[in-house]
Amino acid sequence: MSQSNRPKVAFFDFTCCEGCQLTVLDSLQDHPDLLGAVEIVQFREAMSERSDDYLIAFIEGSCSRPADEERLKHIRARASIVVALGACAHLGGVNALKYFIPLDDARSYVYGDKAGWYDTGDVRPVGAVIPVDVFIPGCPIDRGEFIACVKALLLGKKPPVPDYPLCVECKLQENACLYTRGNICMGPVTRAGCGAICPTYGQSCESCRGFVSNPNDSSMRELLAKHGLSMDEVNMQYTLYNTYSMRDELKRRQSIHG
Amino acid sequence: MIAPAIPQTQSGRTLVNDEIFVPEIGRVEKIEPLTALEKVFTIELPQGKSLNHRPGQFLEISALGVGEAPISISSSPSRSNGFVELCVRKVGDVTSALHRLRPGDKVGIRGPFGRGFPIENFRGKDILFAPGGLGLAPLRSVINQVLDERAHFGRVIILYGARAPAELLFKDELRQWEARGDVELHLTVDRGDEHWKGHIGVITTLFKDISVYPRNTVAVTIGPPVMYRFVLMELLGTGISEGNIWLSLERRMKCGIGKCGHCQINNVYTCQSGPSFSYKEIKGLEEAL
Amino acid sequence: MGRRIDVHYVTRVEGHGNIVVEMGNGKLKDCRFEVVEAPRFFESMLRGRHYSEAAQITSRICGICSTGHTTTSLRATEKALGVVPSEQTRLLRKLAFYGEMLDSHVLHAYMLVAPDFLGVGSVIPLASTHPEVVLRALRMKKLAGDLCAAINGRHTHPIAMTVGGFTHFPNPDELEDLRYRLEEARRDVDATVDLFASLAFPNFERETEYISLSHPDEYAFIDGEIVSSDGVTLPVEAYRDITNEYLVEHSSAKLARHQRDSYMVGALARFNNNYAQLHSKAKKAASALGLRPKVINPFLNTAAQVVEIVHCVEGAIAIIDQLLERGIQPEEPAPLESLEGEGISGCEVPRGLLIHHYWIGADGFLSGADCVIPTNQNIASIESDMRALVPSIINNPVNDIQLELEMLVRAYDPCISCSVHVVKLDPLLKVGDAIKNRQ
Amino acid sequence: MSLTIIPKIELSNFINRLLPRYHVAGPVASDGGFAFALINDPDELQLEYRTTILPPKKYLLPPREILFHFELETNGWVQASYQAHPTVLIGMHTCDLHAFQLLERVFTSGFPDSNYIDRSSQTLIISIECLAPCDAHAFCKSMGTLTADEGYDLHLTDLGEVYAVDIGSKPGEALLKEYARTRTAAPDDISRLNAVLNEKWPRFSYRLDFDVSDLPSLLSVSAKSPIWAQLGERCLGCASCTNVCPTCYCFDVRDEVEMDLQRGQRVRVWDSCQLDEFATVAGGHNFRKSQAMRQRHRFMRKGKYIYDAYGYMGCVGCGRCARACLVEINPVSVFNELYRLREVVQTS
Ligand SMILES: Cc1cc2nc3c(=O)[nH]c(=O)nc-3n(C[C@H](O)[C@H](O)[C@H](O)COP(=O)(O)OP(=O)(O)OC[C@H]3O[C@@H](n4cnc5c(N)ncnc54)[C@H](O)[C@@H]3O)c2cc1C
Ligand code: SF4
Ligand code: SF4
Ligand code: SF4
Repeated sequence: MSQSNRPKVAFFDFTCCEGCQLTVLDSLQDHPDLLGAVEIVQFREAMSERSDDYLIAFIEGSCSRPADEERLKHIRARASIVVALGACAHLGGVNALKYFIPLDDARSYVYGDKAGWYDTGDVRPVGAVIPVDVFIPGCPIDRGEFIACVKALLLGKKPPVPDYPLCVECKLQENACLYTRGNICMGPVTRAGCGAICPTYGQSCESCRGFVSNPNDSSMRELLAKHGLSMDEVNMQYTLYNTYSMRDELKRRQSIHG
Repeated sequence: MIAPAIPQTQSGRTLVNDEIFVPEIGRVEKIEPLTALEKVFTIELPQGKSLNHRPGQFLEISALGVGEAPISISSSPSRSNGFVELCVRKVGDVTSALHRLRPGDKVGIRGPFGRGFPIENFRGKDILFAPGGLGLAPLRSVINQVLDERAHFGRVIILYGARAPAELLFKDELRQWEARGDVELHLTVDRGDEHWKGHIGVITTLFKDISVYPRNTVAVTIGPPVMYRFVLMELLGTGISEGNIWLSLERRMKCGIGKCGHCQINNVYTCQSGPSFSYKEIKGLEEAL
Repeated sequence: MGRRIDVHYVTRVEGHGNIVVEMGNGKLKDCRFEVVEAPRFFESMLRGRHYSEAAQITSRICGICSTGHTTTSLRATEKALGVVPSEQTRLLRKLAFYGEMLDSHVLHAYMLVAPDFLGVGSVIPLASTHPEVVLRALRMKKLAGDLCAAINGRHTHPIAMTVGGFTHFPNPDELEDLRYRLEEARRDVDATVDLFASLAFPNFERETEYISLSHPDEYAFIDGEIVSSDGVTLPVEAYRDITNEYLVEHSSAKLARHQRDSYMVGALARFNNNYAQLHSKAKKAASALGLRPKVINPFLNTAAQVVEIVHCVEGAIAIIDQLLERGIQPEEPAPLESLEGEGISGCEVPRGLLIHHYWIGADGFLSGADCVIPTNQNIASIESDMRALVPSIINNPVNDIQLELEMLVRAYDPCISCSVHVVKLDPLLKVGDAIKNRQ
Repeated sequence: MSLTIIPKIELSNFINRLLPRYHVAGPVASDGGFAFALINDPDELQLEYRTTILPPKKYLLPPREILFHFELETNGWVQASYQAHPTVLIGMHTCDLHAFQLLERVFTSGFPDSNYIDRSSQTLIISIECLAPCDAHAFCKSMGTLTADEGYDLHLTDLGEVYAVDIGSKPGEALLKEYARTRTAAPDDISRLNAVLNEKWPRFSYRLDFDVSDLPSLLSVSAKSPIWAQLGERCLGCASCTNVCPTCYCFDVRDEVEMDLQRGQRVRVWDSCQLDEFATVAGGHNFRKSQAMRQRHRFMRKGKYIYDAYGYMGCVGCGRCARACLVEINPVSVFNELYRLREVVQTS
C-alpha cells in the first residue's frame, strides 16, 4: 500500500458522545483493510498525528457554539467531501433536546430575555452551518453502512443510504411488528439502513436516522393516536433525535395548543 | 396485450447469455465528447459476437462495481461489424463511471433487449423523425439504417430540437445529413446564442414549416416525457394515423428481461414489449405518457 | 525566561481537554487541566421527558460507557418506581457490564496508552510495527463488543435493556459460542498482561484518597456502597456528601472533592479498595504487573485496568455458566410499584463511580435529574498530580514534560465528552460566560 | 398415482433421513408467531401454524442474492454465482403453492432467469392441506387457492394419526421411496381423506362479495376510481404489503465491492412498487409520483396485470398483507369496495 495514492481522510468531533468515532474504530475489527484503502491523517480520539491536508472530512457531533462554527468552516475550506457522521451531525440528535429547555431556564443561560421558547440554544446539525455532501445517519452509525459508504465515496458513487422506511428491513427480519405487541414504533416514517436493529431487539424505533424524504406524517400521527398516544406524546415520539428539524413544526403546534 | 420481443438466447450470436445476468465484456475503442454532458463510446464487442440488433433496441451496460444502466444502441445495424456506438449522458452513478472510462477499458454488455422499431414496415413510406435532446441517440440508429437503404423509403424529414446550440448532438453527422440533399433537416433550439442563426423555439414550432402526406407517413419521435404530449398533439394534428406514430419510452430498468418490475406500465414490460411503441399500442395504458 | 506548555488539545482521550502549564525561573507558576468541550445540559434536557426515555437519552452522554450509563439510569428509574428486576436481569446486566468494561479497557490500554510506550503517535503505525499487538487488541475488542451485542444488540447505545428487564434475550447457542471465545481469549489476556508488565511506567507517586463502590459479596461494579480509602463508607444515596461538586473558571466540567483537595476514582481506586475480591487470576496478573494495594502511582491506573480485564474475562465466563445452567427465560420486565418517586443509583463504570439521580413526577415525566460522572471527580486529582509531578521534571526539555503530562492525563482515561454533559442550570451562567469570554 | 399413507411418527424419521442430504425448511416458532426456517431437527417443525410473516418465496427469490462475481484487475473477469443447495420445503400452505406456480411462470418464460431456476430446480415441495383458516385475514377460498392439484412434489393431509400423501411428481415419488417408510392407502384411508376434505370447506368463508373470475374486468373499469386517492392518503408507503406478499417478485440490482475496489459482486435485492423511488429515473422524473398511483398499481397487479400477462392471479388470498398493514388497507375490502362502487354505477 503506497502512502501517497490513498485518499486522505480526517475525523473531527463536535458536541457528541463520540460513539460514532468509536463505531468507526470498531468497524476495523471486520475491515482492517480500511487502513489500506485510505490514509487517516487526523483522528483525535485515536491518534496524535495531525495534518490539515485531507480529501474527505468525517464530522461527528453538532455545532453548539460560535467557535464550532469557525472550526466547521475551516474544515469545509480544506475538504473536498464533507461527511456528516451520525445523528448529532446529521440531525442535531439528542443535543437538540436543548430546544425544549423551558423559557425561564433558558433566560438564565446565554441568550437573556431575547430568546423565544425555541431559539434558546444554537445546537445545529453540521449541514445547517456548512454544506454537507454526504450523511451517514444513525445514533450511533451502523458499521456496515459506514464501510459501504466509504467504498462508495472511493468509487465515486452515491453512498447507499436508503430512502425508504424502516419497516422494509423489519419485515425482512421477520420481526413481529411492535404494533402487534401493544407497542408503538416510528418505523413507517424513519429512514432504513440499520437493519431495523431496535425492533429486532424488541425496542421501538425512535427515528435516530431521521425521516424518509417523503413521509406520510398525517397518517403516521393518526396511527400513533389510534394506538393511544396524546398529541404531546406523539410530539415526543417525533423529537427524541429530530427536535432540530421539528422545531418550527413544534412551535406551530405548541402555539396552537399552548 | 402488446407482444413481448422473442428472446434471442442462442449464445454466441448475441450478448445474451444463458446466465442471464452475467454480462459479456467489451472493450472501449474510442470515446468522443459531444457536449459537456454527452460522450459517444465506440465499443468493440467480444470476439465472435455480434449484436444482430434492430434499431431502437438497447443494451444493459455495466461499469462493474458501480452498476448497470440501460443505454440505447446508437449505431445502426447496417454499420455494426463488431462494434457498437453508445451515446451516454452523464446524470448519475453509472453514467458518470462510464464517462471516466478511457480507451482500452472494459465495459460489461448484455443485450440487445427490447423490440426495436419495425423498420421493415416503414419501407415505401415517408418518414418523419422528431427527436428531442438525447432522443437523437437512439433515433440515430434508425435514421442511419434508413439512409443506408435510402432507396426503399420516401421522404426523410428530421425535426430535431435541443435546449441550446451547445447541446445539439452529432453535429458532424447533422451536417452530413443536410449535405446529402435527400434529407429534410430542420433544427431548432429553445434558447439561441450569439452564433446561432437558425430557428429558435421548442420542437413543436418546427411543424408549421413542413407538410406531410399523412396517409403515407410514419413518424418516429423520441424525447423526454414532457415533450411527448406536445409532439404527439402536433403529429396527430397532421393526420398521421396512431399506428404510424412511433415513440420510445424511458423507464427505470433493472434487468432488461421483463422480471424486475421497474419498467412495468400496466401489464406491459417496457424493456420487453418496448421501449418502442406505436401510439396506438399505448394510448390506452394508464401511466404510459 | 518563562516557559509555557499549552497542549491544545490532548489527543487519544475522549473529548476535548487542554493542558496548560506556566513555568518561570525553574518553578511551576500555574498548571491547569482545562475542559473546553461544549456543555450539553443533559440534566435539563431530561426534565420533561418520559422516564422510559431517560436511559436512551443518558446513554448518549458517552458512546464508550453507554452500557454503564444505561444500567445506572435504569437502576435509578427502578429505584424511583419501586421496580425489582429479576435475578436473570441482574445476571444479564452484569454480563453486559463485563463486556463493556473489557471493551473500554482494551480500547484505552491498547489504542490510547500503548502507542506512547511503543514510541508512536497512534495505533495506526503500530499496525505495521507491531501487527500482532494491534490484531490482538482488535480481536479482544471484537469479543467484548460481540458479548455486549449478544445481550443488547450492539455495544454503543445498547438496545434491549429496559426499565425492569430486557426486551430481547440471547439464545444458548450464542452464549456457548461466546463462552468458547472467552476461553480462547485467555491466551490474549495473558499476552496483554505480559505486554503491560514489560512497559516502563513513569515512576511517580502521590498518595491520595481513592473512592469506589464496594460490595460484601463481589468486586463491585453495579451494586454496593461508596467507600473511601480514607475510611469513610456511605450509602450511594448520600453521594453528595462525597462528591461536593464545585465549579472553576477554566473548566466547563464540574470538579469534586471529598475530605482532601481531590480524590481519585477508576480502576486504580477499585483495585485499591476491593483488591481482596478480585478473581484469583486477576490477583496473579496484578503481581505480574507489580501491583499491590495500595498503589499510589496514577500512571498505573492503566495497569489496574489490565488486572480488571483478567477479572472481567473470568467473571463473564462464570456468568455465562450460571445463565446456561439456569436456562434463559424470555420474561416480561418487572412491574412498577409506583408511578412517581425519587431514585439514586451508582455503578462503577470503566472510569469510576457514576451516579444517576432522578425525580419522576406522577405523570411519568422527569421533573429533575442529576448525574455525577467519574471524569469530573478525577479532574481535581489530575491537577493535583500535575502540580506534584511538574517540579520533579521541570528541568527536562519542554517536549518531554509535555509528553509526560499528556501520558498522565491519558492514564486517567478521562472521558471529557461525558464530563461536560452534566452542567446544571443554576451555575451555568458562570460557566457559560466563562466559555464565552474565552472565545 | 395411488394415495400413500405416512404415519406421523414416521414423518420425523423421514425428515431425519433427509437432513444429511438436503436443507430442510419449514414453519417453526418464531418471535411469538411462525416463520419458515431451515431446521436441524424435525421436532422444530410446527405443521399447524398461523401464516408466517414472510412467505416461503424467500427460498426461491431470497431477499438478497448474489448474481455473479467480478474482478476488475483481470480485465473484467465475471463468474456466475449459484448458491442453491438441494432443499426440501415442507409444510407449505396451498396459497403459497399457487404463488410458487406464478413465480415459476414468470421466471421461466421469456428470458429464463438462470439464478431463479437454479434454486427452484433444486427445491422439492411438500405442501400441506389447510383444514382450518390459518389467519383471520386469509381469503384463500375466495381466490380459489384453498386446495391445489399441482405444483407440489408431495402433498400432506392430516388424517389424525397419519398423513395422507399425494404424490405430485416423479422426484416426489422418488424421495418418498428412498427416504420414507409408507404404506399404500387402504379404502378406509381414502374415505377418511374424503371426509376430512369435505368437512374443511365450511370452516372457511368466502370474503369477496363476487366471484374472483370477475376481478380482472372489475379492475379494468376501476382505473379512475376515487378509492385510489383515499388509499393514497392513508398508505404509509412502508412496503410491508409487498414485502410479505408471496407473489410479489420485483427486485433491484446493485453492485457491491470489496475494500480493494477491484473485486465484488452484483446482487439482487427485493424492491417494492410502494416505495417512492421505484419508478423514478435519473433527473428525478417519477412515473408513479403519488402514493395513490402506487396503490392502484399494486392492486391492479394483484388482480389484473399479472393475470393478463401470465394467466395467474397476482393474489393468492393468504392475507399476509392485510395483517402487515398498519393502516388497515387490504385486498378484500378494496376489491369489495370497487365491486360495490361498480354496482352503484351500474344500477344508477
Ligand atoms: C430503454 C432506455 C434507453 C436509454 N438510453 C440511453 C442512452 O442512449 N443514453 C443515455 O445517456 N441514457 C439512456 N437512458 C437513460 C439511462 O439509462 C439513465 O440515465 C441511467 O440509467 C442513469 O443511471 P445512473 O446510475 O447514471 O444514474 P443514477 O441517478 O445514479 O441512477 C440511480 C438509479 O436509478 C436507475 N435509473 C435512473 N434513471 C434511469 C433510467 N432513465 N432508466 C432506467 N434506470 C434508471 C439506475 O439504474 C440506478 O439504479 C436510457 C434509458 C432507457 C430505459
Ligand atoms: S416494528 Fe416498527 S419498523 Fe417493524 S414493521 Fe412494525 S412499525 Fe415497521
Ligand atoms: S396481495 Fe396480500 S393476500 Fe394477496 S397474495 Fe399478496 S400478501 Fe397474500
Ligand atoms: S403495508 Fe399498508 S401502509 Fe404499508 S405500503 Fe402497504 S398499503 Fe401502504
